[in-house]
Amino acid sequence: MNSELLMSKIEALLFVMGDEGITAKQLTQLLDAELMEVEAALSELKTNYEQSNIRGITLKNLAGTYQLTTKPTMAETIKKLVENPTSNVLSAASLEVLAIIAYKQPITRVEIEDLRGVKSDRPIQTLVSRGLIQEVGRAEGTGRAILYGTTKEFLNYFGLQTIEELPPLPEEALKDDEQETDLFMTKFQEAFSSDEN
Amino acid sequence: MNSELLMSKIEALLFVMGDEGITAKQLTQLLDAELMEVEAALSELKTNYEQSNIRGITLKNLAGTYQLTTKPTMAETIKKLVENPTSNVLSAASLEVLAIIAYKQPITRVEIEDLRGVKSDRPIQTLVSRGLIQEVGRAEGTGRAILYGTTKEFLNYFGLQTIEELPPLPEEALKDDEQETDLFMTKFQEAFSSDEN
Amino acid sequence: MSYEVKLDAFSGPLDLLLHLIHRLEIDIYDIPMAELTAQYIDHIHAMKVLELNEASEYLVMAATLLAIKSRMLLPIHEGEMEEAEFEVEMEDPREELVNKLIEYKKYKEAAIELKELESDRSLVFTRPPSDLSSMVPDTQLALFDASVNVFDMIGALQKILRRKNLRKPLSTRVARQEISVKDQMFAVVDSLKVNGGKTAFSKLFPYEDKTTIIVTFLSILELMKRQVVSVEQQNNFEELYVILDKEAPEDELRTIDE
Repeated sequence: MNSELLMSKIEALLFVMGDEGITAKQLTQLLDAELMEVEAALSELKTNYEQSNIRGITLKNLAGTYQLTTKPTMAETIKKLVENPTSNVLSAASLEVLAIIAYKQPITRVEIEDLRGVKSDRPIQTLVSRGLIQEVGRAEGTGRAILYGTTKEFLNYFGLQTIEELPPLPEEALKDDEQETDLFMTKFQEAFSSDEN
Repeated sequence: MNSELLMSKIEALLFVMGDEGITAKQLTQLLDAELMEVEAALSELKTNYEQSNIRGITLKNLAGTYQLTTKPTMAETIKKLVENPTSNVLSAASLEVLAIIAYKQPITRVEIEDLRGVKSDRPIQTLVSRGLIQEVGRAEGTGRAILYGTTKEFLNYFGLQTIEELPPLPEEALKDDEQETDLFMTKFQEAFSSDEN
Repeated sequence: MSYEVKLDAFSGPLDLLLHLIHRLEIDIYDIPMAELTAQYIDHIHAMKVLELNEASEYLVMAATLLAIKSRMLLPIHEGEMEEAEFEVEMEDPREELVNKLIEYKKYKEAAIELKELESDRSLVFTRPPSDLSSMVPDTQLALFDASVNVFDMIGALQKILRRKNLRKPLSTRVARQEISVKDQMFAVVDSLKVNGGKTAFSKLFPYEDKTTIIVTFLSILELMKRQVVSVEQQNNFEELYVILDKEAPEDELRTIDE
C-alpha cells in the first residue's frame, strides 16, 4: 500500500475509535500492513499534524495506544465551548445517560458506562441533583452497586403519565451483545462440572 | 484572526463535538468571528480535506450542523471494525412509510395506510423507535389522530442538510401521467359518444 | 403456473399489482382487468404464509379487482339509461384504482431513492463527542434546552447504538483474528513441554479475555481428539491434568487446515 493511502486509512481509524484509541498492532491487523510501515505512517502523520498550522488536532501515543486529540494550544478555545451555554455538548451527555436509564432501568453506573463507552459519573450526579433520576435499589453480588431509575419528576418533565408511555424501542436495541459468549462460558463451565462428577 | 488559526480552531471544535456537530452560528460565537470568515474557513477546510491524499477525514453538513466524518472511500477499512454493518438497514415497508411521511408531513397513520393500501402500524412503530419520525401534533376533528413528521435523526441518517435536500418526487412524470389519463378519458368518452350515436 | 412467492417480497396489495403490471408489460392506463385479476389471484394463492391481518388486505383488493372486472363486463344497452345514470356510467370503473396505483408508485420510487441515500450515508462514520464533563461545574451539566422531548431521548439512544457498533468488535473480533485454534494448539503443546509433559488444566488458561479462553479450550479438545494429549483426574473435584502423549506432534499439527 502506498504510504499516503496508509496514512489516510490510519487517520480514519484513529478518528472513529475516539478516546479509546488503537494500538499499532491492531492497526497492522486491520490494514494488513507490516508493523514498520504502520509505525512510519504514524510518525509521518504526527509530523504533519504538528507542522501544519491549519490542523487543530494531533496524534498522541499513550502507553502504546494511539489516539487523536486536540492540540494543547486549543485548550482556550475548547474551554469557551464548555462555558458557552448554547453549545449542547454537555446536555447531550446528560440526555444520553437519561435515555439509557429511562429504557433500561434499573441499571448500574457501570452498565451505563459500558453502553456509552465513556465515564458517566458526572452526568449521573447532575441528573440525581436535578431530581430526574434516583437510586431505586442495590444490585446483587459483591459491591452491591447502586441501581438507578427515573423519578416522578422525570415523567412530569417529559409530559408522561407513566413510564409505559415512552415510545417503544426496537427489540434488538441495547441488547447485551455478550450473551452469546456468556452462553458459551456457561456451557463451558457446565461441561467441566459434569466432567468432575 | 488569521485564517490558518481560525481553521485550526474550527477543526479542534469540530473534533471535540463529534457526532453532535456544531452550527456555523455557534462557531461565530465561540470564535468571536464573522459568519463570513467562519464560512470561508469551513469551505477551505473542506477543500483541504478533499484534496489531501493523506487525510482520511472530511467535513460534512449533516442536519444543519457541521461534523467531521470519515471519507466514503475509507468505508471498507472501517467496516472491518463493525461486526455486521448492514444488519440495521430499513425494510422496504419502513422505507415506503418513511418516504410518504417525508414528502407529505404532517400526516396521520390512516392517510399513510390509505396511500399504501396496507396496514402500517408496525413500520411506523419501527420508525419511531429508530428515532426517524416523531409525533408533531394532532389532527383536528374527532379522534385527534397523531400527526407524524421526520426528525433531525432522519436528516442525519440519510446524510441530508435539510429536508429540502430530498430528491423531488417524480411530479413531472406525474403531470405527464395526468395528461395521458385525460387523453384516455377523452378517447373513452369519444368511444361512448360514438356508441350513442 | 406455479412459482414461489414470498409475502415479504411485496409491501402490500398495491405493490403486488405494480409488480404484475410491470411483469406483464401492461399499460397502467388501460389495464386488461380479466388478465390482471387472474394473475393477482394466482399470486395470493401462491403466498402460503399470509399473516392474518395482511391477508385480509390482499383479499379486499382481490374483491375490488373482481368488482371492477364485472362492472366492465356489464353490457350497455342503448336507450336503457336515464341521463343521470349515464353520467355515472361514464366513469371508467378502473379510474380510482389507476389513480391509487400512480400515487403509490411515486412513493415507492421515492423509497428507492431513500434506500440509495441510506447506503451512501452508511459509508461515512463519525466519532462520539469528547468527554468534557470534568471541565465544568455540575450545575451546567444537565441544562436541557426547554424543548427537549422524549423523541430527543430516542435520538440520543440511536447515537449510542451507532457508536457501540463501532466500539464493541475491536476487542472481540480483532482478538478472534489474532489467534486461531491451530495457533493455540501449538501454544498448549509448548507449555506442556516446558512443564515436563504434564500440567494442571487451569494453568493452561493464563488469559483474561473470553475469546482466548474459548479458543484455548477448543484447541485442547482438538488435541485430545487427535490423541496428542490426554486428560486425567485422580479423584472427584481434584485438579484435572493434561498430559502430552506424543513427543513431537508439531509436524502433524502443521498439516491441519484452519
